[in-house]
Amino acid sequence: MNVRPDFSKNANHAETAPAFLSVWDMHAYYGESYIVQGISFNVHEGEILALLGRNGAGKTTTLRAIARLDDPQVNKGEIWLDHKPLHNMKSYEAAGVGLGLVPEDRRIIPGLTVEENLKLAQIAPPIGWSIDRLYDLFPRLGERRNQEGVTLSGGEQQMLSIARALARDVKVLLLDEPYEGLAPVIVDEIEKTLRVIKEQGMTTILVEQNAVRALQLADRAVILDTGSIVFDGSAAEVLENEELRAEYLAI
Amino acid sequence: ASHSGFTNAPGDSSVTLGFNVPQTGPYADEGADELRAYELAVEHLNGGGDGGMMSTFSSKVLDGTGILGRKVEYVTGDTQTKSDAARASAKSMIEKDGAIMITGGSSSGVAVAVQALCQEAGVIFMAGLTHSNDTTGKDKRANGFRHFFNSYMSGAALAPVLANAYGTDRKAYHLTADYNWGYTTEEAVKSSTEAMGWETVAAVKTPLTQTDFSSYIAPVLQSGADTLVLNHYGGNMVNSLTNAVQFGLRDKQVNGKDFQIVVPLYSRLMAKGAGANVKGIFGSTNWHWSLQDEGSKAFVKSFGTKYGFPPSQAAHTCYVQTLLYADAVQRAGSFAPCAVAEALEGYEFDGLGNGKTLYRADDHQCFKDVLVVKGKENPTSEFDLLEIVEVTPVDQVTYAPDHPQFQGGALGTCNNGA
Amino acid sequence: MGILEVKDVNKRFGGLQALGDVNLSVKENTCHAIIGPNGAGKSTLLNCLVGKLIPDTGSVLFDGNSVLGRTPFEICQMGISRVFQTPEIFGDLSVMENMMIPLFAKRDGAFRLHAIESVASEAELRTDAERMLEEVNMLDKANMHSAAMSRGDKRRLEMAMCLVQNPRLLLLDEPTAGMARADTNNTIDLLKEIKEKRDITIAIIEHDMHVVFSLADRITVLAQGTPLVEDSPENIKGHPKVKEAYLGEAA
Amino acid sequence: MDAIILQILNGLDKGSAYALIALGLTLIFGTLGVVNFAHGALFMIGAFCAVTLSRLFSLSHEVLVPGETDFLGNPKTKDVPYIYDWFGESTGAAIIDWSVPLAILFAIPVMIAVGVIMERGLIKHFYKRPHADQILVTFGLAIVLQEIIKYYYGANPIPTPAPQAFAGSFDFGAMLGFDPNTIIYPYWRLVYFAFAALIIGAVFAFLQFTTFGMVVRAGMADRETVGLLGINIDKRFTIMFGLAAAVAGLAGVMYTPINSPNYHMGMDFLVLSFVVVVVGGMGSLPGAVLAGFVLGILESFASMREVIDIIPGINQVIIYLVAIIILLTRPRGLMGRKGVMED
Amino acid sequence: MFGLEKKDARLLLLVAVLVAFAPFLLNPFPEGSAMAQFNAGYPDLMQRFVIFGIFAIGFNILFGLTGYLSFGHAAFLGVGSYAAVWMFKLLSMNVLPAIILAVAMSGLFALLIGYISLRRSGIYFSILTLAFAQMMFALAYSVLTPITGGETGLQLALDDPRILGTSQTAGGNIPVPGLFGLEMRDSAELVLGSWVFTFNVGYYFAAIVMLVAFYLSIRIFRSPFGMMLRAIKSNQQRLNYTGLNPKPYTLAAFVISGMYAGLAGALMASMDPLAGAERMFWTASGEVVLMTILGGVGTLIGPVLGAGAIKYMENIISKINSDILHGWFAFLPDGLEDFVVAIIYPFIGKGWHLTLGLIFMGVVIFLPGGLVEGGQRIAALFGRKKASDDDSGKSAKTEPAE
Ligand SMILES: Nc1ncnc2c1ncn2[C@@H]1O[C@H](COP(=O)(O)OP(=O)(O)OP(=O)(O)O)[C@@H](O)[C@H]1O
Ligand SMILES: Nc1ncnc2c1ncn2[C@@H]1O[C@H](COP(=O)(O)OP(=O)(O)OP(=O)(O)O)[C@@H](O)[C@H]1O
Ligand SMILES: [Mg+2]
Ligand SMILES: [Mg+2]
Repeated sequence: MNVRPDFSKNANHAETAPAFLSVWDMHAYYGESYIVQGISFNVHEGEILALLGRNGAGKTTTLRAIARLDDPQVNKGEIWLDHKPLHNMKSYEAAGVGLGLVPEDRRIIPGLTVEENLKLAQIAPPIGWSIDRLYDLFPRLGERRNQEGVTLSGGEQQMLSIARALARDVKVLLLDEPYEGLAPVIVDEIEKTLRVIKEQGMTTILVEQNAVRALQLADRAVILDTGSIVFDGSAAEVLENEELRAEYLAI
Repeated sequence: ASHSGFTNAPGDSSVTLGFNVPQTGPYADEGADELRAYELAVEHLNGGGDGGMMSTFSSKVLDGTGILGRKVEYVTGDTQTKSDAARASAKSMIEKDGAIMITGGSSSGVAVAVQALCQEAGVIFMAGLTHSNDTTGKDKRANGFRHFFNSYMSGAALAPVLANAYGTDRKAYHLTADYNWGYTTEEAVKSSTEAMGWETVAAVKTPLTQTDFSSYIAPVLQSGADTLVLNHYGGNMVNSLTNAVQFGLRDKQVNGKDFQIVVPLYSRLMAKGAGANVKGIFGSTNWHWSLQDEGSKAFVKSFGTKYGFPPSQAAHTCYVQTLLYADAVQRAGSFAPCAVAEALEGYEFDGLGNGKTLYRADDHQCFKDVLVVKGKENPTSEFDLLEIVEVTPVDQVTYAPDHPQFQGGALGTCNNGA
Repeated sequence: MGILEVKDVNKRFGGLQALGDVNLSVKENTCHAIIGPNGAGKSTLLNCLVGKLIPDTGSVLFDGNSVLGRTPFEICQMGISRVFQTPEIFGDLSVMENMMIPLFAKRDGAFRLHAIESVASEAELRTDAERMLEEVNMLDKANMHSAAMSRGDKRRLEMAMCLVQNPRLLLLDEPTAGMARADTNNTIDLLKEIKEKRDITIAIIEHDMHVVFSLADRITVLAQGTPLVEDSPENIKGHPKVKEAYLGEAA
Repeated sequence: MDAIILQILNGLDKGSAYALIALGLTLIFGTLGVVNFAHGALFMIGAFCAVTLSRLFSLSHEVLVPGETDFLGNPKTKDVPYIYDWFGESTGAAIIDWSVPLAILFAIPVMIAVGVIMERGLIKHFYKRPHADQILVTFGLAIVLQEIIKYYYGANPIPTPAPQAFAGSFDFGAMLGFDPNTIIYPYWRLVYFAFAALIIGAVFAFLQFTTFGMVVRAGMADRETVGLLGINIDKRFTIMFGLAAAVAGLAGVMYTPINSPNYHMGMDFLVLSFVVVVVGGMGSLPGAVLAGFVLGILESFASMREVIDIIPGINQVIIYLVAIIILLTRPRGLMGRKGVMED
Repeated sequence: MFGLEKKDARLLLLVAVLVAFAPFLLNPFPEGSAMAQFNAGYPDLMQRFVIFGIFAIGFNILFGLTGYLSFGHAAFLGVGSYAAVWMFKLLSMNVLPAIILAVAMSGLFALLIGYISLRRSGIYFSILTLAFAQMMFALAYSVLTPITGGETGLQLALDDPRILGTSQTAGGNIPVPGLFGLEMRDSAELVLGSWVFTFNVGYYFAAIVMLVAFYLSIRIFRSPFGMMLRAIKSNQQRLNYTGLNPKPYTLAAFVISGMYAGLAGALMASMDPLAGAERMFWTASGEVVLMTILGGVGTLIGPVLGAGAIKYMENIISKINSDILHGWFAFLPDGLEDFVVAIIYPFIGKGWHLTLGLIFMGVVIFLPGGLVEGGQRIAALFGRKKASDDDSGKSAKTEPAE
């Protein structure tokens, strides 16, 4: 039954292109605390969506819910990726159909070297970029390949985390604050890379506190506030809309 | 209970005995057999079954109407073969269930601990299986009585038989469990074999918790010893004997003699655990079901009929202790511990399987014949593992109350409790 | 003579020269920023200051006293507090309790056996804690289980824990990474205010140039373990080498 | 000199037993991070696989023995194993004789099944729970398993000898030019040593030459992230548990001729195997094996009469004493990895 | 009250009331009835409840607060017992000097062992403590027999010096421990209909000590010290960089809990003057770990409940034999009676371990917070008001670290 339901009748936004990733009325909890309170949005193939909001708005929670991690629990709602029902899957199955998450705290695996961290990503199919290609993208990682991953500097860890996601053949990349802790030059570099992979058809959700930067890169934006969507529209719109920016993004 | 001058005076219709045996832990099977014997004894005292040894017992005051006309009831508890747990369960029998006598146990540590407790609480303790000299030596108590034999008696009974079988010119190597019972057994066997002319090459202590004895067994041959004495009991003995046989010690020749192994204290359950390794190995035991005296035959018969297999020595001693207690109460005409103790002290009886027996007043130890046994070469059933080599007469194993191996401690005075 | 004097500090990790002949002098009551590419050795330098790492050679003087050979808690008792790159808080404790602990450390020293007194009766410390929480806008979260907070909040809590001790030298390792813009601005204001009101010296590591240029009185640029330049913010902004190696388009 | 060689031999053998038990434990405890107090029970179940098999082989029917009576005076019967009827008496007897080695084949599937059921049914839910909860549940399980075995097999040890072919001992001393009978060693212990080496080698090879070990280690450090990388870690944990159970079980099977198995043999070994694993260092298989041998050899030396005479009681405490010294001089045991079970 | 917050004061009061009326509460079934088997209101078991309660409370100060899992705590219990018995042998049968020496000695041992063991954390710490305790057990059982009595335990004898007392009573018996003439084993009985309630001096003495110990533990939990301990469990690194030295805090916790264990040991010896080496065996250390977890780690009252549960099983369930079972089900038709007995039999008497194992498993699986959580759930069933009233578990649950 791998067919995406037609949410368009009830959808709170009118898009013409078919959605690639679709989140429908998702409610997510951490134990008793009700964090994401029924959100719906679509992401189209090859699009970069900026997911914005204040600290504690529920951005990370949303990404984790989409990636099907054990926490938070999604008690209600549907998530569809390319006609496959993610909401019935476990995280490894979701990863198997092409979902990749770069978690906010990087999650470099202790006890493993840089290279092992990357190799680990290539054990289960589908396999993406080759490790050499990743080292070309982040030369610092190549230099440190035999160092234990967790002893990398903060920025290097962030690079490794992104590289690890790209080492798999992801269709949708969920980036939780990928620029955090990175030197401005590297941020430029990563932004370029995101553009390149977007050209190649990658779909991306980008969570970022540096809203302006994110919006400049993104096609569309969704703004979260205390677990609900308060804006869903084009990125340019947010950049232009002073009020919106002031109220929800304080910029 | 009412104030009748002693702890837990029984009511008019029934009297409660406390059977405190290991139900869990390594000696659980032995405990289970003890419990079977107790249940049988209670049945017989209350007039059930075929009466077992009551008909062969030299004293005839027991008539199957319970004790002093009161129906015998019992409570059971688990000693876990730990002195703390044993005391806890004995205490609960005394405090909660109103038991007037506590009996059972299958190690000396437990026996000594519970005996002291009974002394304090003012009830009688009829020890179960306890073989250490200390129980009626330095740790003796006026309220405690032991029917089972002891380390000294094992040594005294074994030595002549060993000398006979293996000669008087032997070099012995002792492996000894590193705790009280091991010490007394080593000392007893050592002194009696040395008296026969044997030489003791070495005596090595092994930890209680040891399971693999290879590093203790391996050097034995090098030491020039031609006999190995395993002062081990229970699991220790099963393992050390198995290991010794594995090392092929029994196929060796040292000093021109066949190498031999001796196990001072045998029990059928242990022999079963060691399997074929016990074949031909000497040891001593308190009682064996193949004894042909009337008492033993009667007991084996009623036990075997009820449970389908012959009783162990632990079962025997526990059964006998129960009858002896009941008999003493009956004779004393009172349940008061001091009266019972008095009736038991210096009491001579017969017909309970070990021939003529004396409950010596000085230390509350029974003096009777001791069996020297040997692992049977061709067992015909899983119970038929030991054969009796000699019944050592009581005179040969009797010692003075102040014998050096029993020194220290005092019996004290009997305690009636509240 | 600055309050903090780092002289010829070297630190190697196996084959890697993480710090090479670092010299640094921080003047009292100033804010000194340390910037540089990822993996330049910034965090390593801070680690050497607080006793987490021991430099291979060189000396570190705080207020004329060497910190080398002292344990972290002794160094803290000397008046150096540190905010880590990844939030380090007492996750099992409530926010309020997280605040109380540094206050006890400040008042009673490294160890005192208060086994019978009650935390609840320490009214004075409580007020201090509340005041500080108020300053970082977290008073409403005082009774929250701190592990359950979003990451931005954890950062602010950690900073509050350091500030409440009234340290003489405050070491901040990317304090605003992952913080919402609004809170970043608040943090800048807070740090400015504290700098004015109190007798405090701040050393800050940051990749967010907005923060750096708003706060810093002096900036050291570290690259591959050695100081590249040290200068005023204005001059750094224009420095070609820095621009190339680190700032990129952001400048 | 010969005494020293002898004790080294003894130590190697003891050590191989410790190493083998610790190996299974370290797969679960050092690698999966589960404090498995039921590991001893797995060892014990392995041993009882051997007992069960030899009992199965010896299943028999009664035949009257004419002219004899049993202890109660009833007609005597004799048990004849069915296996004699099927294969003839000599083949049948040989099969019974070889029941311990044959039990290896029997134990492998049984132990894997036990391990998998245990993991799927119980342990699975405890990976994320505090170690305290793991201790309580696995301890509870160990007691239950023990009691079940006790219920069916009794508390007494059950002799389970090695095949006749391995009875007796081998004279090493004669081979090395010492006097005969100075250095002897039982054949079965040599077999045990070789078997341990084989199993240890096989497990190492499996974990070293495949990515399996790395994935499991990663999964233990951070399950969530490993899941994000598309790896079904649950499945691998289950396999690991099955493997560990099989290793424990085989150690038990082979151990039966050395010491007659009883229901609490697992508990007796449990503490020791924890000590071995921790002294070896958490998360390190080579560490566990090395520690097994080190402790085995030192224990053997400490049990020498000459040593006990100098320091009475040293044989009682040597293992713990060495453990303390090693843990104090090497923070993570012999070869432990950082961060594994350190908090 | 007593410087406690209201809910803690209420908890303490509740415990005090329960303890004071334990002889009634634990003897709910009339003497001679079938259910009387389940009565636990006899002195020895009641004493054990409170004594092991003390042991577990102390253990929880270390484990519940700091997370350091000592697997050798029984060693301190053993040291306390030995010290107390030696005091009885040498000085007098008064329990106070015995308790004082026991607490001091166990504190000393804890200081030494803790100082060394605390150089490591996590499992390495656990194994260090285990190793020390096992060494102490092994030596006490064997080579130290002259000091410890070895296998049979250290006992009083008729020829002990007892400088401040008598070696023997007038009747030629060993005197019994007491408190200024009040003998620990003295009991008064109250017969109400077919109920018999026993009030034992030793029990009330131990109970008072336990209440004091419990009170102190509440104070420690709520104190800055307790908070530091929880901080240690949560994040030692941060504590270090906050200017606090975790070492002395953990060591203090270790010593305090060691002294609690010593106190428990001394009380055991006071109720029953014998000290056995098995008290130090690893299974004894494991038992207190299990008690604490079973009741609820880090909760105030949990460890006491856990201790009670395990001791109850050990002393009551183990004593039920098939005879008693048949007695209970005698009303059933014969076949059915045998059937029911056959079903239950494996779980009682010698099968009590099986029941214990199943309870361990059941509790962790269904009540992750231990028995305290069970209590909370029951309380919740009785509605909000009741739940907040009887919040023994709640108060403990929300505050401490887990
Ligand atoms: N494990 C948890 N348990 C309970 N509540 C949690 C947990 N993790 C997060 N929360 C709560 O969920 C809410 C949303 O958190 P989330 O991490 O999704 O925010 P965010 O938008 O990513 O914020 P930030 O920008 O600070 O990362 C916060 O209020 C937080 O307190
Ligand atoms: N324990 C260690 N072992 C080996 N190398 C290490 C260790 N700690 C740090 N390094 C290396 O030292 C270099 C400096 O690291 P450091 O964390 O100081 O960088 P940083 O300047 O703080 O970078 P960032 O801005 O990315 O946080 C890095 O290349 C890092 O990989
Ligand atoms: Mg977030
Ligand atoms: Mg850094």
